[in-house]
Amino acid sequence: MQLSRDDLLNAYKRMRLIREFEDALHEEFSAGNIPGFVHLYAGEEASGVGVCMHLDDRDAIASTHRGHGHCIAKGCDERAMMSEIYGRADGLCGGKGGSMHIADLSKGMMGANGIVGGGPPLICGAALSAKQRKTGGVAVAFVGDGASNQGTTFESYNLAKVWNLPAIFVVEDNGYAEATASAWSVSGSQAKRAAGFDIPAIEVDGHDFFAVWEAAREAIERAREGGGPTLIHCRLNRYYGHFEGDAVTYKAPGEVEKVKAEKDCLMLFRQRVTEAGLLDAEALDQADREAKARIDQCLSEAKAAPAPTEAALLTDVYTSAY
Amino acid sequence: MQLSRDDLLNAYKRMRLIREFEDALHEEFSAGNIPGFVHLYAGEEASGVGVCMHLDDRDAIASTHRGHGHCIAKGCDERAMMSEIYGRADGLCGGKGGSMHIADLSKGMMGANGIVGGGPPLICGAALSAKQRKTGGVAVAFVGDGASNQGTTFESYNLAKVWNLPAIFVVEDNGYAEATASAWSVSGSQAKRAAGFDIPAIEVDGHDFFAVWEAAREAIERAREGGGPTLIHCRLNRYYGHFEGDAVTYKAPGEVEKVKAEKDCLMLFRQRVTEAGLLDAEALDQADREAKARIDQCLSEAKAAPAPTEAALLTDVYTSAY
Amino acid sequence: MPKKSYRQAINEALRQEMERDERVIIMGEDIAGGMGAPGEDDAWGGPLGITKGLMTQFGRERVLDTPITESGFIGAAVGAAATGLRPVAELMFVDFMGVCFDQIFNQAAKFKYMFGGKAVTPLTIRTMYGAGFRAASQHSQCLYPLFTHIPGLKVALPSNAYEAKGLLIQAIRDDDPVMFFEHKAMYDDEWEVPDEPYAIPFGEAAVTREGDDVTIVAFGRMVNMANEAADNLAKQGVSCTVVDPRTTSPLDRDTILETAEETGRVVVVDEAHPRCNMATDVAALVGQEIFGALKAPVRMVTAPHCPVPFSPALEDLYIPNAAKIEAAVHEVMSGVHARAAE
Amino acid sequence: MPKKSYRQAINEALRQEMERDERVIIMGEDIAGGMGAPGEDDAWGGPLGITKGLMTQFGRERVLDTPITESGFIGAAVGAAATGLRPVAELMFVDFMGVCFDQIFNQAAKFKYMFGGKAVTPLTIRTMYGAGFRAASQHSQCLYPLFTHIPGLKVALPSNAYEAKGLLIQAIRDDDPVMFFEHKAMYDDEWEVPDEPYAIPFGEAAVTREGDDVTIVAFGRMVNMANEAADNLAKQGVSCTVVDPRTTSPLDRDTILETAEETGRVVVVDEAHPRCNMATDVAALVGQEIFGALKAPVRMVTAPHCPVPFSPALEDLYIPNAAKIEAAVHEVMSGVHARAAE
Ligand SMILES: Cc1ncc(C[n+]2csc(CCOP(=O)(O)OP(=O)(O)O)c2C)c(N)n1
Ligand SMILES: Cc1ncc(C[n+]2csc(CCOP(=O)(O)OP(=O)(O)O)c2C)c(N)n1
Ligand SMILES: [Mg+2]
Ligand SMILES: [Mg+2]
Repeated sequence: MQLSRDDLLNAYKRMRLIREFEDALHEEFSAGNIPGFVHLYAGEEASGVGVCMHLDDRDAIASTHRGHGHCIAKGCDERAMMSEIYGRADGLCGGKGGSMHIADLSKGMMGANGIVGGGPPLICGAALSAKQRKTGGVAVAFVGDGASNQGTTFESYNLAKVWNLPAIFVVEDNGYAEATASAWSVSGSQAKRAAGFDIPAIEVDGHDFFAVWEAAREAIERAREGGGPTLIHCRLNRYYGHFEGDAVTYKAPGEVEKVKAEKDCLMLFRQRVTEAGLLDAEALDQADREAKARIDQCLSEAKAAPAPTEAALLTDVYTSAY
Repeated sequence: MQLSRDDLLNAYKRMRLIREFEDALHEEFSAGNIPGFVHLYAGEEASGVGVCMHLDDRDAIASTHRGHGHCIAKGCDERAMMSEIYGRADGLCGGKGGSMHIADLSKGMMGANGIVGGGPPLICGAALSAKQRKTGGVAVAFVGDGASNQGTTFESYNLAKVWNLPAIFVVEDNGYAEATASAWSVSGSQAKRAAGFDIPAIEVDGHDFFAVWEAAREAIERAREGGGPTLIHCRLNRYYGHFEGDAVTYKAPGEVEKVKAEKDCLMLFRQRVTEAGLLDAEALDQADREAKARIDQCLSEAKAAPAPTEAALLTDVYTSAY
Repeated sequence: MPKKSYRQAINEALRQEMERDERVIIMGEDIAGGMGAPGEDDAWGGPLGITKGLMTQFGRERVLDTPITESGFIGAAVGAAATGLRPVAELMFVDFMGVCFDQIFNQAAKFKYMFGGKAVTPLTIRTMYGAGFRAASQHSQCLYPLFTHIPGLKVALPSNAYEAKGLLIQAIRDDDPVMFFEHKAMYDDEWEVPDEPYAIPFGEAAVTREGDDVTIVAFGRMVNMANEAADNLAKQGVSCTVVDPRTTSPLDRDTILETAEETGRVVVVDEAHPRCNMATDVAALVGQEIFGALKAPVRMVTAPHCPVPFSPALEDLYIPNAAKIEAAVHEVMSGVHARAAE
Repeated sequence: MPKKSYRQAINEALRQEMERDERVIIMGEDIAGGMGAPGEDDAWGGPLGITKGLMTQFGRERVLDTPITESGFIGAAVGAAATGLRPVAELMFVDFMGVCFDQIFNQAAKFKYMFGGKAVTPLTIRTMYGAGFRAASQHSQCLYPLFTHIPGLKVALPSNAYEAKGLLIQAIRDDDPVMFFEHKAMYDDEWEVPDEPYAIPFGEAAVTREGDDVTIVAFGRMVNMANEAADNLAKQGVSCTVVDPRTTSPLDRDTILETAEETGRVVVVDEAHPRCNMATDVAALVGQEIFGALKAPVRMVTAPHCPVPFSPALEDLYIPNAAKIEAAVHEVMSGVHARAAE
């Protein structure tokens, strides 16, 4: 299968939009303008976008605490997301969720999740629902390396396998869970663990959009055809701290800088498509400018948006009479 | 390493005592003399005894809902166990625990457990304690095939590995979790799952005491020497229903009878030791008679023992002032 | 009207809702039984046979057996509910909630609020609770107070077969996550239950006895104990109103407060552990809202603060019963507690 | 006396107990940090730096980082406690209890009873609770009512740094499993805290204000709100007693009832969700035990029945505060609630 010029440009735009979104939030947090816990996805864009390019609204994803990138990749409105992170009334969740709970079920985005390992069981359900309702849909859980040790994740592997669900588990292994290295916390390996459940595993360089895209294509095709679950082990890096405010002293000096210089997913993508003559530099520069402008706009509108009022406090607890 | 004549006779006696204990309970339950949920270990004796022969009081085991065999194998007093199952005041737990919660921490028996998957985390703690206190002790969790799918079990594998604990996981795979076959519910295999965590696995025929004993020896030696966890996958059969009262319609007709005729652990043991001239039939027959007499005695004493009185209801909730 | 057991009523509710709406699926450990096994299919219908026969009628696609993996499959039910199905998951014993509570209280219960109202999670979790089965500490708890504490959840506690059917149908049709508690000691008891489907609305108490002297508010199986106590007391000349709230969340505050106001004396009966339970919940409510109408302190009849003992001798002492309720009613009638001067 | 933050007080308690007794170990996710990583060791000391420095002093053998595997390591702490150690495990946020509750409430809490008294489980679980941090629905809950409900557990809720140190030392020395709740909004606040180790016994309330008109019973961080309210009210001529029970289980019923009896008016303040919480627990207790002494209904000031909202605008409305407590006190003083005729 081949990516069209439009697909490529779209992929780049999404990745760039995520990067701008996260870079902006980093600035904003440092300036004290954003409250709460904020976990940034910068550096990992090729994973979310490479996977979600294959999905449409009938497909579901479950995200993690590091959810902004997955949201944008799955088509959530970045303007409403920004307001959500600022706790505004016009936020994607009315300001009630915040960074850790952004969701848009109409887009198949089942939510960022404050609970590590919360997502995998949920996507088993979404996959079951798609199978039962014969929508042809699949469901994807993004799983951190830390989350890959959580019992809920293993249970979901087994359930997806014995129920033969159209489920994909994307382990985004950025080398760390908070300040703990996956080299220590993850015994065995992601691929061996998948093998423990007779689930096929694909290992990819998560900085390489094309590698991720290709792995996801294979996994999602298999799932849509009734072939059951796949685990994709994506090695990548986060550029900022675990959460904003983290001094990141556990990493080696220069560790992140080296990745940025050598493996940045946007840089690799640009090299690849320009060298192959698939997109020209000008189109990419243009996308960069547009992304920046868009995020600036989102930011200023979100900042100007009003906070929710007291009336909102007790709504949305129940759907039917209470 | 070699088993002495005494060891062999002891092993046989323990297995036979368990069998008599369980057979008697089966009768008693059918006669309506025992209340509650009772899960019998008959058929699986070679596993509990083959493992626990290597253990002493500084070593801990965590059992399951099917705990009587593990208790006896670990040295719990069968007389007090019987009273416990009858809910008597002189029961091993004063009648407060019953079949599903028999324990004797002074013997390193950390309890039968009503929660499937409850034991593996506990033995990580016991193993940690042994390691920390440098007792040379190890800790063993018995895990059903059904329990092997529980998230707590996987978490324990990983924890035991990354903490390098003297922990052994004995998966007693009797082919069924309640009415569900492990052929369906356990994707992959126990050995592959262990490999997922870089934990060595040993597969044994759980009807064969000598195979279990040898596997346990290897695993426990490794653990005592600081070599970390091992998984032992024991294939065996339970002779009675999941719990007493289960009609066992999910098994094939004649399935259990065939096992009894061909692979009964007591029968295999007897064949092996008599053929090899290690023990004579008379000694074994004598052991059989003693076991039967002992259980008869336990039964009649337990039945005659008084129930706990109201004064016991509110004791043992807390250790210190409340 | 035909008599049916609590077990039959639940089975019938599931069957009728599955017939009505194909989005309704059920799942749980051995909810049918026999998966992968050489013998009989539909071998169990759950450990106590509640769901027996449903697999034969609806097939394995809608009656899903699961591995022992409560976080996994309860979470899957949550995810399925958020994406177009109406799952009824069985958490065999509520005592097992400790391995899967997150998916219930942090996920299902909070989706709607966290997502700004844009989620609908029509999930029902059926679960067994209660003492009396000689099932010991880890298979006999009530624990509905823990779920009642959580905003976003609804909690139903049917006290008889009629309610079991009607509340379960309501739970399945309800667009919010519902915890449905079945008392294991009632499965064989029979009541009159209509054949046709009917839904009992949540948050509407039943008044099972009417009287002038004391209002007894009781939950789940305890409603039957309260009725028994009320009948005994009537013979002794003490006339009681018995209120069965049917759901603890939502709670029918109005009926509780109105009946309490009429009698001025209240006893609350709850099989759960005594701290932060439904007895304290109702007693505090009554004390706060109709203090002026109270003629005596609100008394609570509950299990004691200890795990459920195995020994039948102890378990029988543990569980609240009609005699204890009667004693409490006599106490609130005796007026031993003087009132402070204004 | 030296001033120390809540954070420092906790760190000091851990350090002193680890110095005193080598069976005390601590474990948790990034409780030191840096495992397997190329950079700094002891990189975190927990997400908010509470355990910083302990690894350097006691080494990785006694300060154990864990994978993200709460059932696994909380269960390991339970197992270690039952076999000779005195572990202090950190459940980072109490909101995560849903993935590991079983090991706490079915295992640790019940061992002693189920095993007929022959188990000792000296386990402490430290955990963060409470709103105000803009941490949203899954990182802001209180949930101590759930633990208070469970027989076999003890539950400590220090309201200041002095109590934090003394109650944590007691928890570690205590032979029963203890849930130790740290309010995340207090870590930077300072109080006078002695340098030497001291234990505050469980079940003994502190009376932080004495007055004649109203008794305010408040829990955890809310004690400070209650003190603030009492000080404001004093200026308005209303004199309040403030009771800080310090532990919810055991609960110092005597001090609550005695002070309530003296004033005849009670307000209970609880940051937790309103159903089956500590406010209902205490209100029901007071209503049952000293009804005769009450001059007004017991009022409850709690969070509303909804998840904790993220938006600061909403979260500020969500949390009980001094103004709401003052309003409740004025209400119980106003005597609007008529009393029924005897
Ligand atoms: C059940 C649970 N345990 C712990 C946490 C605290 N926590 C939040 S993120 C995180 C690390 C997650 O690491 P990983 O899965 O690798 O994702 P990453 O942050 O690297 O994207 C932890 C421990 C949590 N939110 N939920
Ligand atoms: C957490 C939990 N889930 C479900 C149960 C109900 N249950 C008790 S035993 C059992 C089957 C266990 O199967 P397995 O682990 O294979 O052990 P076996 O009974 O075969 O010895 C189940 C589902 C339970 N006790 N705890
Ligand atoms: Mg990570
Ligand atoms: Mg089995």
